[in-house]
Amino acid sequence: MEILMDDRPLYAVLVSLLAVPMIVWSGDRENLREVWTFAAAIFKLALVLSIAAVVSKGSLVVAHPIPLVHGFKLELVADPLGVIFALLASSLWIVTSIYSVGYMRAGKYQHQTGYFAFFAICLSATLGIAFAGNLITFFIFYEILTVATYPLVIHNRDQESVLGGRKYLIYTFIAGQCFLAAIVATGYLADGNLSFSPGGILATRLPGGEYMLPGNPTILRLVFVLFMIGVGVKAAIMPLHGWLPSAMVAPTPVSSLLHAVAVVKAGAFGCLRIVGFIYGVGLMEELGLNDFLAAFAVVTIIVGSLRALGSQNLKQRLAFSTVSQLSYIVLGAAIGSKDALIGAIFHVVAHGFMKITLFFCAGSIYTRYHTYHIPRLRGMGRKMPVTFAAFTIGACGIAGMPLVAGFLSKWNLALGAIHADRTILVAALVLSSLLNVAYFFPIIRDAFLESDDPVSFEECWWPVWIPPVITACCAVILGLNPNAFVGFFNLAELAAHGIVFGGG
Amino acid sequence: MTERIPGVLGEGVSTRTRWASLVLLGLFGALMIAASPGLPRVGDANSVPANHVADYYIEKGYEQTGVPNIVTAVLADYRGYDTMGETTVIFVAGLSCLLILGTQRTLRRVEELDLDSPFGSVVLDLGCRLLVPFILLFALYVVFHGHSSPGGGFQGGTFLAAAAILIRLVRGKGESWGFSRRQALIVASIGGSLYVWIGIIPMFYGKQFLDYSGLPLAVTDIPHLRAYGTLGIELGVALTVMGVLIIIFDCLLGKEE
Amino acid sequence: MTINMVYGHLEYYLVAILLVMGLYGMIASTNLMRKVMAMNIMQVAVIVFFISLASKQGAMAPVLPLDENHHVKSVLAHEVVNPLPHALMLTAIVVSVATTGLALALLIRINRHFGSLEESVILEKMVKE
Amino acid sequence: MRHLPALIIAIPLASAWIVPLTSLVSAWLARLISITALMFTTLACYGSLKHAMTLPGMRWSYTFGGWEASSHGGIPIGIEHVIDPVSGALATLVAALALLTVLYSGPQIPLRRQVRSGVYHGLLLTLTTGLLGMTITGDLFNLYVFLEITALSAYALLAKTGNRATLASLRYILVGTVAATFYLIGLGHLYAVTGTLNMADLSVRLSQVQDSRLIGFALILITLALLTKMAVFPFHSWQSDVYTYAPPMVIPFIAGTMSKVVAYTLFRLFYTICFVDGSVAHHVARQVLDVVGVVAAISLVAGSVLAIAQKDVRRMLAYSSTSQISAVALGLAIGNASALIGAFTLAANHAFAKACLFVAVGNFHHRSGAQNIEYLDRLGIRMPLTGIAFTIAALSIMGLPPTGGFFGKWYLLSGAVEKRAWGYVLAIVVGSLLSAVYFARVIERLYVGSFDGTGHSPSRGGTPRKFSKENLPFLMVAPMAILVIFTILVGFYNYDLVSGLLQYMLPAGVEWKS
Repeated sequence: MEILMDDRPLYAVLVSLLAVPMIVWSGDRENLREVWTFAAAIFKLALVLSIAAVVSKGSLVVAHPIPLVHGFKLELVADPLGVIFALLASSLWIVTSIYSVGYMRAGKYQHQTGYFAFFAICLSATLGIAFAGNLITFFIFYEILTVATYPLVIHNRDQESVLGGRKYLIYTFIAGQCFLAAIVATGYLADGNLSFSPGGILATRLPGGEYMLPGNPTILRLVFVLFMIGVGVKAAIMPLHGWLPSAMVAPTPVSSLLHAVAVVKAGAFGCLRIVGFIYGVGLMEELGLNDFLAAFAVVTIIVGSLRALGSQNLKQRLAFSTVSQLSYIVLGAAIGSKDALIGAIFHVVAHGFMKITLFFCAGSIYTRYHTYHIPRLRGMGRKMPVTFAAFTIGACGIAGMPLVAGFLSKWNLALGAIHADRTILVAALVLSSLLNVAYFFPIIRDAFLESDDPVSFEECWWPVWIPPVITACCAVILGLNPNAFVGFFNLAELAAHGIVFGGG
Repeated sequence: MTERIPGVLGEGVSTRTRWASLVLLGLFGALMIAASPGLPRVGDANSVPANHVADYYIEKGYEQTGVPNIVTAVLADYRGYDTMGETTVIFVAGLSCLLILGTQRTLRRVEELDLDSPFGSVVLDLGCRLLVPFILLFALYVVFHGHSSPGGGFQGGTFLAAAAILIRLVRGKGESWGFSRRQALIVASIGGSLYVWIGIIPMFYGKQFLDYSGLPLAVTDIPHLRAYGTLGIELGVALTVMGVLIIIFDCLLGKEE
Repeated sequence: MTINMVYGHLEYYLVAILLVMGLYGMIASTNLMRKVMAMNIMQVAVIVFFISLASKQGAMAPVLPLDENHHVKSVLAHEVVNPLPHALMLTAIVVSVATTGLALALLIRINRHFGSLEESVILEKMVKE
Repeated sequence: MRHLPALIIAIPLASAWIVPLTSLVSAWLARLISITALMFTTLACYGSLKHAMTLPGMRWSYTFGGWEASSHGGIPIGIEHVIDPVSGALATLVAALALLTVLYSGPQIPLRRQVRSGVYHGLLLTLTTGLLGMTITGDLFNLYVFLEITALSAYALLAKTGNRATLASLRYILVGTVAATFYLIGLGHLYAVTGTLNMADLSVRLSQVQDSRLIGFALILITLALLTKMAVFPFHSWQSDVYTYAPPMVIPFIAGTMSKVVAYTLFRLFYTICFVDGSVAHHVARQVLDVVGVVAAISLVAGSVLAIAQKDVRRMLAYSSTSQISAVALGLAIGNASALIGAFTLAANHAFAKACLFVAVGNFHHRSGAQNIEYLDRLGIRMPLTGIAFTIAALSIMGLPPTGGFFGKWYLLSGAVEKRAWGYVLAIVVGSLLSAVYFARVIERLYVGSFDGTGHSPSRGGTPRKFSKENLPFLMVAPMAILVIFTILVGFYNYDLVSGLLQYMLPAGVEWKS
């Protein structure tokens, strides 16, 4: 794992920040404003792709650290795990920008300048989280993401969105403070070393195989609980997921990118970072934390799917489906074997593409018929065939059908569970797949089969229905060849190998 | 309207707060008395404070500052900077009264009570005419003789103010002996500026701030020069105190417009 | 508490009593003027404390006497009272004059507006505003 | 160059005496003199700080009247001013904020009321002199004199408008005098035991004193006095009325600096005077400091809780000041290197951010007369610059990452964890959470406006008087912009601030494990 000192990760993070003043300056000249967004998005993706090329050959791209606090620096390190998340976020940003231009103009929303400016800030914060080299950098971008997402959640400025925003702030601020307390405690326990290193920094493995613990185990467990509260709110682990369904009041592009890909994935990504790079899989085993985490993950998967089954609002249903899908990643981290980690990391990508497709479809339905109420979707499949086709592909992927990306991650998760002889988790995965089918397929059946009027093409404006098609195709391509485009699967293997074998 | 003022023991306040404050303050008093054995016995000549800095002032006071009254020496020379702060405190009190009650018109007894003799009544008139000159004379003595006898700027200033206030009490702001609030402010400012500039001038001659040996007076031996410096600031303090006390009295006495 | 222990510290007990009286007066009195008077008692307590620190048995005032040919007589330290607390207390007196003057100015203004210095009356009028 | 420490006090004091005089001639001249005087004072403070940093031991002592202890047998007979990194930096901060306040209050005083504006500028200059004196003096009684100058100027400035302000000011006088008396009695006890008032000499002689009860009593009294002046929770009641009813042009300066200077005095009392290793004073001081720590932790949370319950924005900010200054006091109480650095960072950040908040609230009040929170409807949109300034300052006090508040909180937390004081860690975390609550409530009101429960677009915020069309005079917006820029700088360049300046502020006993 030799190191390549290069400032590209820093530029990747800053590029969308530089676009913000341009977007605000160009203000109501919409087309000029959109140009800045796309330019930033494409430039950012190019940078991330160049970094990915280097990282997939097994080396790390490290930016020159900026001194931040006495003893800790702002380190941006592009390692395989970080690159995967960065690739996902920046590629989907382009697609979402196209979609949000169409959605915003079709729906004639106001404050569009503010919308695009805060969107760009969120993306740079997400990149910052992906490339964070140590806990303090991670926390800084984590909190910037929280603050920058708030204006997007309350975009409609009506009562409902403000209440949703308030709930969002309460959850995320509490999480932020617990996370900060945990980070400071870790800084003390690991005496001044906060940087992520594969295999964990807290415990040093003695030759005899057991661990020399820095503090007494109860403090380590307490700190882990604080970490999980800090990360769990964003990763929507069950008791802390309350804000996600009520944050659905945001316009759909926001829900699609942020609440399906960037913000919630930051939580899951954080969970992977803490389990893999701070505590280390072995120490988790030692302290019995992985069973504790796995229990929460399983409960979230099952109950999340049940709640999705119960809600009549399409966006609420998708929100709860996201809650349960995210816990796949948390489950993978909890199991800790190599295949489970590969499954979890790949699920970050797979779920990203599939869930964004579903949200895009929900958005285009809303733009056309101004409703999210599922019973009213009866017979719309014939009127909006393309949207519902993409919806079907997405739904199959989530349910874990082969030929779509979702299948691979579930397969590896199950394989990993068996390797770590926790076969009952496989039962949980199977049950959740059934539940996915239960809450998605009735929609598809009603949409296509219920009405018999002729198939007509009443889609709305092209930028609204093309992005779901693009993401659906990506999901299928990734299903067929996981190493398509930039070799997500290879990067996932590299990352998992690093975590399990301690950066060997 | 004369309203009944509640008794001395403050029945007005609820008994709970009274008892709570009594207990708390009793505890405070006990704590203070418990700490008092550590203090030096009153009147003990070789107590710690008497033998560290104070003995230096007493033995070398006159020799260094040329002022026989050691308290004035300490006040004006050794710790002259404190006294400058003090004068500022007095000046701030004067300014604040101007700010808070500045809008009132000053009391004009003569017009309201249309008395015949300028000083209200024959007894008051004669009394005033006799007393005021002597008060002023004694005040100047106290200011200038503060070196070798108890006295100094503050006490002298109060006497000067007392003379002006006596006039005001007897006849309000008389035309002939006018000392309006505006003039009082000017006098106070001049006094204060005198003090500060006596402190600043030595700095031009390479000495520290408030080091009177740097004053450009045609006096050679240092203690004598410092004595003049002390005299200068005593005068400044007297003017300030006089001006401020007159302002305060004038504001307190003034009537709503 | 042996007798000579107490004998030398009577002044400090006086200070403690004055301080407690001043504080109690400020807390328990309902008339604002009475509070300001209590504040003065408290300030006097500090002055008594410092002056009792400065006193020396049988010492004379800190003004050096003139000998027969009008020259200032040099004098030993224990013959003269400690001048430093006296100088400090001049400042404390000046400060208490200033604060009392300011407090009186405020009282006058309150009395003019609310018509009384009783806290109960003032509170009623404030609520009505 | 040699006389800079004296100029720091001489310039504002000399101009304070002249300004009321010139205002009889022309108020405009009075304002010009005070602005130039404060400009020179700021330069003098900065120059003396820079020079002090180059001296060995970073301590520049300047004795008045030529009575140096060195040339008089080592006995401290004169009064000494000491410039070290902390006092120099704090003096520069005070002078700079004073300059901004004079500029900010310019358009708010009608020039036709000559004497009144002259007196106002005079009092502002004496207030600055008092604060500067308190910061750099090296003599305990001299500190009392400057404490009184500051207090008296503050009483007068706060009582200017309206009769409720008068009542608040009277209450402030009573509480302030109690605090000053406690300080004097405590000082008297220390003088009785050591015989000197000079801080450096006092710390040497105090370490030989064996009477722990007397030292304990003296320290408790002085600490009570300082905590009351800082308005920490049990002694904070005077502050909320004063900040609410006082004239809006003065409050940013008083809120921004007074409690910080008193906190610095607390720091000096414990760390430079009492903490001489192995002495009885050190042991007693450590115990008193632990009690102060507990009180500060409680006040940190209580201040925020009280702030949440307020309707009036300025009263809310007053309680927020209580909670923030007790965070600084907590940093001092914890005592290890990172907690102290955290306390200094939080103090600097709070000085700029709180001053900026009060200036912003003053601007909102100037145009719309809004005082209660529900009248602030959508003001952030109608007055964008003030809205942004308010939001950034609020985020900085909340302690969100890129701001100075976060780094201060980070150092404070790591100090508390280092000392394994889990109670303090909990207090800091809960305190900053609550501060997020009351600030988010106002920010949301600023940008989204209120609802009358019917869920449709926000109702027209009924402001006491019509929203004045002409926008703010330049002189009211510029100081706010400068304050916001400084708040951001404290955040972004925090590392340089720490390694360049704060690091040298650590007292002798506390080592920085770099």
